[in-house]
Amino acid sequence: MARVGVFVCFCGANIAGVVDVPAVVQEAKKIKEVKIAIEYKYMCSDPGQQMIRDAIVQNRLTSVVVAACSPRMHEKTFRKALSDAGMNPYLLEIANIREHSSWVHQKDKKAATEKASDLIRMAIAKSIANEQLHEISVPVTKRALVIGGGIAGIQAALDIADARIPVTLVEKSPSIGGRMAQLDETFPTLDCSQCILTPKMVDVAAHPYIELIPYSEVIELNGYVGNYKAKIKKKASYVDFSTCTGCGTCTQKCPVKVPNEFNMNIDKRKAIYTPFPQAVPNKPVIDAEHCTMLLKGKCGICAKFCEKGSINFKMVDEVIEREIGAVVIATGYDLWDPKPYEEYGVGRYKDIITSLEFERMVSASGPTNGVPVRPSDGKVPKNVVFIKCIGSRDEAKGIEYCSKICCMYTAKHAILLHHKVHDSHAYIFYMDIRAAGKGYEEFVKRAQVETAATYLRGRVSKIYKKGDKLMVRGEDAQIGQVVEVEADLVVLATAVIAPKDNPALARLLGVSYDKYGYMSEAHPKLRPVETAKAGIFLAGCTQAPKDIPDTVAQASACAAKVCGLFAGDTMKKDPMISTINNEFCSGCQNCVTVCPYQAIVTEEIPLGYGSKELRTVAKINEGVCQGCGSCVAVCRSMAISLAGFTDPQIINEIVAI
Amino acid sequence: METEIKEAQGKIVSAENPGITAPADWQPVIIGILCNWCSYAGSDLTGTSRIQYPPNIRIIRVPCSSRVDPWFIIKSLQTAADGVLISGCHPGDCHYISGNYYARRRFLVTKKLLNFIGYHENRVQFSWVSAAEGPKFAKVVAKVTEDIKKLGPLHRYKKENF
Amino acid sequence: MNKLTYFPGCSAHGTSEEFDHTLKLVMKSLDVQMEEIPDWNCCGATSAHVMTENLALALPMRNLVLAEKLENKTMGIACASCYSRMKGTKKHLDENPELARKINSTVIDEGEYKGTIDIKSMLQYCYEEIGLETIKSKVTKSLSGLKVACYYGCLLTRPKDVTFFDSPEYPMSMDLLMEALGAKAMEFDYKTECCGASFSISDTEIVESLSGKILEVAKESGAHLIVVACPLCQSNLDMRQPDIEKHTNKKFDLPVMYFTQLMALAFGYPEKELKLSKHIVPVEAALKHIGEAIPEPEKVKKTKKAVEAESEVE
Amino acid sequence: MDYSKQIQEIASKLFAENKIDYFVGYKQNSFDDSQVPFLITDPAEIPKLVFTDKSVFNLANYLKPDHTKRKRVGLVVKGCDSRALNLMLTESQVKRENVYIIGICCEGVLNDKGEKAQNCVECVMPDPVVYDERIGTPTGKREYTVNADIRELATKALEERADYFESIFANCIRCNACRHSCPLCYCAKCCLDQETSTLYHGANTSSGAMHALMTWSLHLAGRCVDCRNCEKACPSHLPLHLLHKQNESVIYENFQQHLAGMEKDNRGAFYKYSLSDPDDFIL
Repeated sequence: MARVGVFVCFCGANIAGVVDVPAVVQEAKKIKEVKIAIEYKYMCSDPGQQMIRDAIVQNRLTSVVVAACSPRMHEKTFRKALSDAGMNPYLLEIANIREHSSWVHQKDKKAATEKASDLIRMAIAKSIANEQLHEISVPVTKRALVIGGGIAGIQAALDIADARIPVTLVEKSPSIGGRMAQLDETFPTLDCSQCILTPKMVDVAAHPYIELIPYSEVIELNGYVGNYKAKIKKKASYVDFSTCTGCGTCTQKCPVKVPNEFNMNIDKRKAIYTPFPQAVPNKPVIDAEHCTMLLKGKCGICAKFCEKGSINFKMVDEVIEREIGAVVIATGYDLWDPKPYEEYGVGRYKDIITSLEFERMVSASGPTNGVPVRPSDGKVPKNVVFIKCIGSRDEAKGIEYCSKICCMYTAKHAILLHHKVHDSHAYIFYMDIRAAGKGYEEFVKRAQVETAATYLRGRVSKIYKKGDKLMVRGEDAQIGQVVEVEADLVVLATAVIAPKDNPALARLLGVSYDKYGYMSEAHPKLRPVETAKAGIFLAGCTQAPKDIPDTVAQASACAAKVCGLFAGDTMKKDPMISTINNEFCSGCQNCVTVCPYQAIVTEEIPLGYGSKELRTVAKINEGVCQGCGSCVAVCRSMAISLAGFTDPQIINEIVAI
Repeated sequence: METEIKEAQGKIVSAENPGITAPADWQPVIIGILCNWCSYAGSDLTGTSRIQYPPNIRIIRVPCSSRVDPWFIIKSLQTAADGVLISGCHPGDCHYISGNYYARRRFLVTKKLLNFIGYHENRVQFSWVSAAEGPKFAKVVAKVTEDIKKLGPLHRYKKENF
Repeated sequence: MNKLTYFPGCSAHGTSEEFDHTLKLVMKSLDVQMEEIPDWNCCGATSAHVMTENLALALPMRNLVLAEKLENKTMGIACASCYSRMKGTKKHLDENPELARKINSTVIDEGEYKGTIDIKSMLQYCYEEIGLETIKSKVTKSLSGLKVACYYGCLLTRPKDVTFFDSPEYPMSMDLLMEALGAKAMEFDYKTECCGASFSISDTEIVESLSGKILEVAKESGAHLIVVACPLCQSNLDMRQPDIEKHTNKKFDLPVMYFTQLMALAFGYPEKELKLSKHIVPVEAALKHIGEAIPEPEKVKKTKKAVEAESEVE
Repeated sequence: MDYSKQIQEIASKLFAENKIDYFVGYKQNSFDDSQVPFLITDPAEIPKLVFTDKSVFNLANYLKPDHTKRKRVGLVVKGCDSRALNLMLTESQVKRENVYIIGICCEGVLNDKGEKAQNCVECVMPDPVVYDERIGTPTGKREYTVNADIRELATKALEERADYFESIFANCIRCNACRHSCPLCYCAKCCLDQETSTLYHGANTSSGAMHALMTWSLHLAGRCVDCRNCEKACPSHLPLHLLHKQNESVIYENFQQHLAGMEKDNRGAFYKYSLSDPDDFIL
């Protein structure tokens, strides 16, 4: 026979002001299972909780109903109170008589009171069917996988590794560094990107707790939080890194020239190459698509010149496995292709370039040794027009969102241009200047004042050629007139977009992504670094466009999350998950198909006691199950039940009304 | 069919099931089953923002709309409820990725089947209410309550009738 | 012998007679039989749709209804604004069948609108239906040496989701057509800019500034003449040219010809057939360039730095 | 149609080659011209096997019991039966290698009145969708039509329908024959069972029956193949097909024309979803 205690909270006047609490308590007393029903000003206060603890002990209660605010508010508080009194915390039920009654029926006290009683009766009925539940603990593999070796991945990896947690860092290109390595100087301080990045890159390579796997990709992830298994494909580099000294002779001797993606194809690299001088690891790889030896079987000059004999044309892709407990996704971003802007003559005019191309030109280590030049004739430009929001905030041609960083880097480019070409002049067409951030507005001011960049508010409608100049025609909304600028060079601030293989990766990892291909966070405000899948976290632009400070902050946040996850040898997990009653399972496996987490597998069990014959039944993987109950509702034979929300519990609630 | 309630000597008569009358001040009982992450949170928000709505609804919390087995609905109609409201996360927002998509299919078939065997379509209603849509939750409840009031008390298959 | 339902539009029998005439010649030698819509009416361009929407729909609709009576289902339209009105109307009606029925029943007695007509501008017809290869094959007198700037105007390719023809911003169909005739189509950025047609009566100053710009850029491109596919463009660029020149005190003398005139010429019709007398800006001089050799543009000299970059490249 | 000869030959061949332990077919009923399912283990009984337009039952049902489940069975299936079998295979209730399927290209069977049965008139797939051996000439998939009774009931007033169904449910005696006769009702524990019924449906009343049958039909929604075994088995002759066909029609028109058991690995409509599923009925 159940012995229920009911504890009704006044919540000051919040509840008592509308609901007739004493009457409600009297109602509750009428129910035969109810052994004690009392009211108090603030149940969540210490004395309130003490009342509950005492009542539990004195009345040998089998379940507790607290009628107060929403369970989303104080469930944990009261569960604690129960366990402090030596009672299983999951024997608690909360009747939400504040959010669901007193606050929403303030004008109708009678109805509010009736409703409160009903809600309490339901809670009592449910609590009677409650079972003792125990937190599940799952073992944790203390190794993190970081996908992407840009600044986000680097930061996350370093922070995790500094906590003495092994990290596997997977980068798909031959070197880590990512987009930041391509930048010249960074806003708003203009410190040299390379100078602040390369030390971190070296740290990664040197760190005892970091395993760096460059030129490779994650191709499979199985398991669940704390216990993932990852398959990683190491692409064939045709260079034996263990013996290669990175002397660079092979690169010098290689006769094959290929557009250099690191320099936005402004110049060329060789078929055997290191992406850039400060690359980490500083070992060359052979680009199989262009190497004549690999394509036609002729050449092999690099091999001839390699003293260490590190070149191995027979090398093949290799798949390795790692057991890990958590994943950090840091795949960064791509840039939008401005081809649709035909009215600008994009693709027809060499002297219309993108911001990153400009960035590479002004970079001291760049293809033009730090001097911006016109691709058409190599002349140094005097008048440079920068156009912002190319693709950003443009439903017609591009994407709806704001790319966030363009306002700032365009201001930076104006300043850099001024530094590199003193007699130059920058014209900037913009829609808005979005400079929210520490020192950002001041930085834009600096561009406007110090370098006297002309900011023109309005869109460019047309670019046409006049002699060797580009005539840029647009609106200056502030004077309400059409203006024309004679430009030597036009720089388009193209939108930041999600890497094109993000969706594929997301599906492979089992996390969700939005319509743009960005990875989705678990909650836009309160869980911005977690994904909906436990143990997988997001750093940097893989989640949304970000600048470097935000990216680094988020990366460190990921590290904190990972460390938190790995704090103990086992992980505590909410016990409200599905369980299967083999006796009733007919093995139709419909639950397997509906489970959003692949948490249900099948197992073979003896047909009967000691029988040789086997039959298939479903099996819940405790670690993976998130307790949504999809499987319960599709299980026709009622073999599955969801702890905390079992059929009897819910039916009791329904019947109690 | 005509579902307006006729006033007859201080009694209300539902056109859905004539012969069944109720006192003029009759109040329907509505069972609301809400998913924990969106709709229940939304209903909490309705509370915190003190938005008032009719007191007829009794709310049951489930983790996800996909936990709702059709027979919860039937059971409710068989016992106290004159109407049922089930609410979950908007498509694409499901906390459990895809739960509400499966639920949506079951709901449609269940609704049509119930209507087929003689329940008015307004007896059982569904809604998507996000954690941010406190005002919407109030609107939905008000609408459903209004609809059910029009239909009058539910008499068929009530356990106590046998 | 393909058939083509033909909607000439009002200007075809007036200001753009030469267009209409040469079009018929060209179609004849391309072995296309044009069937003019009997009792066609104004398309309503520029005036109707600023007054009442339904009238602006009813006028083209009647033409469509009449066209549907003919057994050929493709309609060729000479004038760009007629084209835009017709095609726009068809889209609108097909999207709002209710409205279509309403207008049909109230004002149009000629029969029921079915929406079975496929509407094409004459340029589009030449480019898509006939094809450059066939056109090439008909050329007897190549226009080599002639540099032309192809001007499409604003309506021929816009709006994109109405016309579904070529690029809305930088179309190439006419350029390619001209190349097929042997002429050289110059890079011309203003090929789709507005010439101000709708103000050609009310506010000529706007027209002069807008069309002026077009002429200027066309001149800049080094073209001998401008090729157009729309009577309104033609009259604006041609008829207004002297005023514009006075206005901007620049000298353009850029003849403005219809693509069909040049086709006719290339197909070997004598010059008199082109009705050149119709032009304000004399054409003859420009046509003299035919047969000239065009020198290759000398390579741009690159700076030392660029050359270094190059050396890194090659 | 009379395929008795062919079936007898196949059966004897299978026994001869020791491919099967059981053979399940039809035999003539002793007291009238109807037929009954016939499970034989002894080849001597093969001559009794018949198949005509009176072979109404869905024999896939005989793969449910453990003893047949684990033997090699030769089985005669019509179009609809084969769809049920297909679903049983998909839901891994039957091991494919354990059944030798003789698929009949069905021309439709007769009801008690001797006219073509309704489900055969409305049949979408008369040919077997899964078989080892096929008898007769396939006529292909037919167009789906909404069940005549459903269409008729839909025209009735809500209240009329309500009365009609209440009378139906009132006549249910909760014998569960429908469940036993359904090849797809193989659950170890069923919503119709009495020990669950107190929790789930209450007592043996029209209220309880409503709840039980509704839940049951929803368990079969998107899985029922309209073989009407349940209806044939029902001692109170309840028109159970109404519930199933209603669900089927809703599912067909809303969920990418889903029809149960047509293809292998096509589970019931409730075990998958489409982003474009109807959403307008939700507030």
